[in-house]
Amino acid sequence: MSTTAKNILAVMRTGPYGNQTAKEALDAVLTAAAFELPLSLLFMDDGVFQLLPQQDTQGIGAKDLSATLPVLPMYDVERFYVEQSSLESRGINSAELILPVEVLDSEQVKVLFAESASILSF
Amino acid sequence: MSTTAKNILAVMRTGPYGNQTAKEALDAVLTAAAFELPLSLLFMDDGVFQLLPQQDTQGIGAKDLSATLPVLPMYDVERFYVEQSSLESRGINSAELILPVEVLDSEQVKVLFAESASILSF
Amino acid sequence: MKLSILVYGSPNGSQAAATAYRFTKAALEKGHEIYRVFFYGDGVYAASALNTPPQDEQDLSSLWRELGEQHNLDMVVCIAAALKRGVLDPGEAKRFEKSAHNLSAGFTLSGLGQMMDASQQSDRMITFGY
Amino acid sequence: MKLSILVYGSPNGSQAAATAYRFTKAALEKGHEIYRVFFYGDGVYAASALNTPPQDEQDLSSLWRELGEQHNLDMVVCIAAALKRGVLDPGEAKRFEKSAHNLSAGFTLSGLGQMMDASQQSDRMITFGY
Amino acid sequence: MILHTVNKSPHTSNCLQSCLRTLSDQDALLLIEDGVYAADNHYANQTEALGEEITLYVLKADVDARGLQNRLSSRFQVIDDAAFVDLCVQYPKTQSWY
Amino acid sequence: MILHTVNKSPHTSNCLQSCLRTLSDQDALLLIEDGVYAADNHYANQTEALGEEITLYVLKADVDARGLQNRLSSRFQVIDDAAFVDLCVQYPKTQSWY
Repeated sequence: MSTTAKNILAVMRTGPYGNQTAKEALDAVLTAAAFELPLSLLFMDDGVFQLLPQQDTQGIGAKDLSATLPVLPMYDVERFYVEQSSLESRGINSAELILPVEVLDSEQVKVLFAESASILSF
Repeated sequence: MSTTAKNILAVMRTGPYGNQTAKEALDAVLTAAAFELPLSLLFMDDGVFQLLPQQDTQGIGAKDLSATLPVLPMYDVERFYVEQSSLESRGINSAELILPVEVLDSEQVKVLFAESASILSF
Repeated sequence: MKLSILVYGSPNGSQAAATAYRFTKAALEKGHEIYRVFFYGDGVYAASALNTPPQDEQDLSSLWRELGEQHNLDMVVCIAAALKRGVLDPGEAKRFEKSAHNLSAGFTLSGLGQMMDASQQSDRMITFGY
Repeated sequence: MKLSILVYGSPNGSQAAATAYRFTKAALEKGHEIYRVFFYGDGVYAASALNTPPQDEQDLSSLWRELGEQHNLDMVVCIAAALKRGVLDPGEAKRFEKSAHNLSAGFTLSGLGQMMDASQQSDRMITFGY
Repeated sequence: MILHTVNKSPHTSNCLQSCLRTLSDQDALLLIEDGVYAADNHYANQTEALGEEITLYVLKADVDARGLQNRLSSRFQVIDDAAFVDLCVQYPKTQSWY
Repeated sequence: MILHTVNKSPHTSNCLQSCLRTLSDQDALLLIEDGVYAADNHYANQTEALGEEITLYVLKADVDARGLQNRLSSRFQVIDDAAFVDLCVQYPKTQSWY
């Protein structure tokens, strides 16, 4: 499916544990990776909280998403983008995140949306 | 149950149709009324939108909540409060609402909370 | 002290369903009496016996059922909320000529009067919204 | 044009489930082809055959089933999302030794690959979030 | 060219704010469900400040349900479900903010 | 005396704002679930401005899950589930903002 495949942008906007959205978005992303579809991930709004280190979910009885996210590069998913203003308003430094991300300003985010053939909105 | 009953404050914070919360909150309020429990309603945040006139729900296939709300006074529910800042930030005049409400400033809202024996949070 | 717990969140759509369970467990461990756990709104989905989470994920329905058995909890599911969401006991399944029933053991379908009764009879009532 | 619809909202927890239905119906009336309707997250609850709303409220499950029959729609429910939420077809009910199955006629359980396929094969894909 | 939909009230959610940060010229914005409260003329300062290249729509069924018929900013075009489908065809991609 | 709980992120929801408008002296505020993001020391200006009569708590399990252990404002006391129950007993009423 990958030779003439439409490139997909997955937009991750929710925190990791307030509901199952982040978890189910990641399941969808892993599926796209398994089908070898060209894929980019944009973390914005509370989605950037998915990338904080030191997550320890024992107390809430949920699976640790931050243990799964670093698996993505092994599936050849390598384009991780983070919206700058989402980081800034949350006081997060991109260097501390659990994935190697590229920080995009709002003009670059617009270009990213424009260049994607299909969008998965989470 | 009513003679020594705890008075209940029902806090209505959601718009009427984005989900079933407003509908199910109203069902709970009607039940409290049927049990003749002393009951006050506080509309705040998007809950004040429940009280706008001219609601016509045919197009969305939902029941018109604004047709049920005016029934409450017939069940002897008569204390309807609206938070002033919620009205102001939405540009709503209390005189246009479908129920006769008392507008409370934030100090009065605090007193209302303090004087209630039990709170139903919606 | 006599506590009642209101659960409005869907087990997957909101963390509130899991927090309500943890709170109830902690209250029991502290020796408090749980007067009632009342499931309303999408919270009623926790009472489906058909929920089949993967083995490495929390199974809230089973956890509630076990906690209920251990402590003889009164776990009431709002009947109106449950019917529209497809959580039926054998009686309602028969009445509406549905092909199956799925209310998990330990839960009871009943009316909103049980919520009002809890507000009157409990020393404390706490809501876990979605 | 070939359209696909993604539905994430619970039928009662979010108006999105109803909006998705209206959109699909309008698209069919305009003569478009619906390549697939894919139910994910709490959206899978629309596929329960046990949903029993009051007579004066919209019955989304029945509406989807009828629309599906009329237009031979491919209505796919994510199997992983459905299992954990207790929406089972006869095969899954048997496999997990559950007491009943409740997947409504017209819906099919399948994997997330069907979502990816829809993203590739459809001219347009639109998400109705919760 | 993207069709953006927003389905949450601007008073209770940040959806609209995030959408506005990413809107390009030639994009369109359609408010649906509780998103239509952002088209209320008592609130619409932000959307009214957008350039004219960005077309603004609001879904009729949701406006009517919420009693906003006479409260709408003139910057928004009121469209029915069929026109929603047309927009989805006209714009090659949609992004849903929820 | 009311125990207020907030379970939504202050970045995406107005829950905390509404709660703060109604907090009385002698009330307590407990952040749970996504509400704990409001105790992040990069964000907590508003809660830190509250009078000392209002006690601020944050639920440990949710702080740990989200990796906020070293990012918390010192104004907040971190409590476990058992202490959450104690608060519920100590305060005669709770109001849940969600």
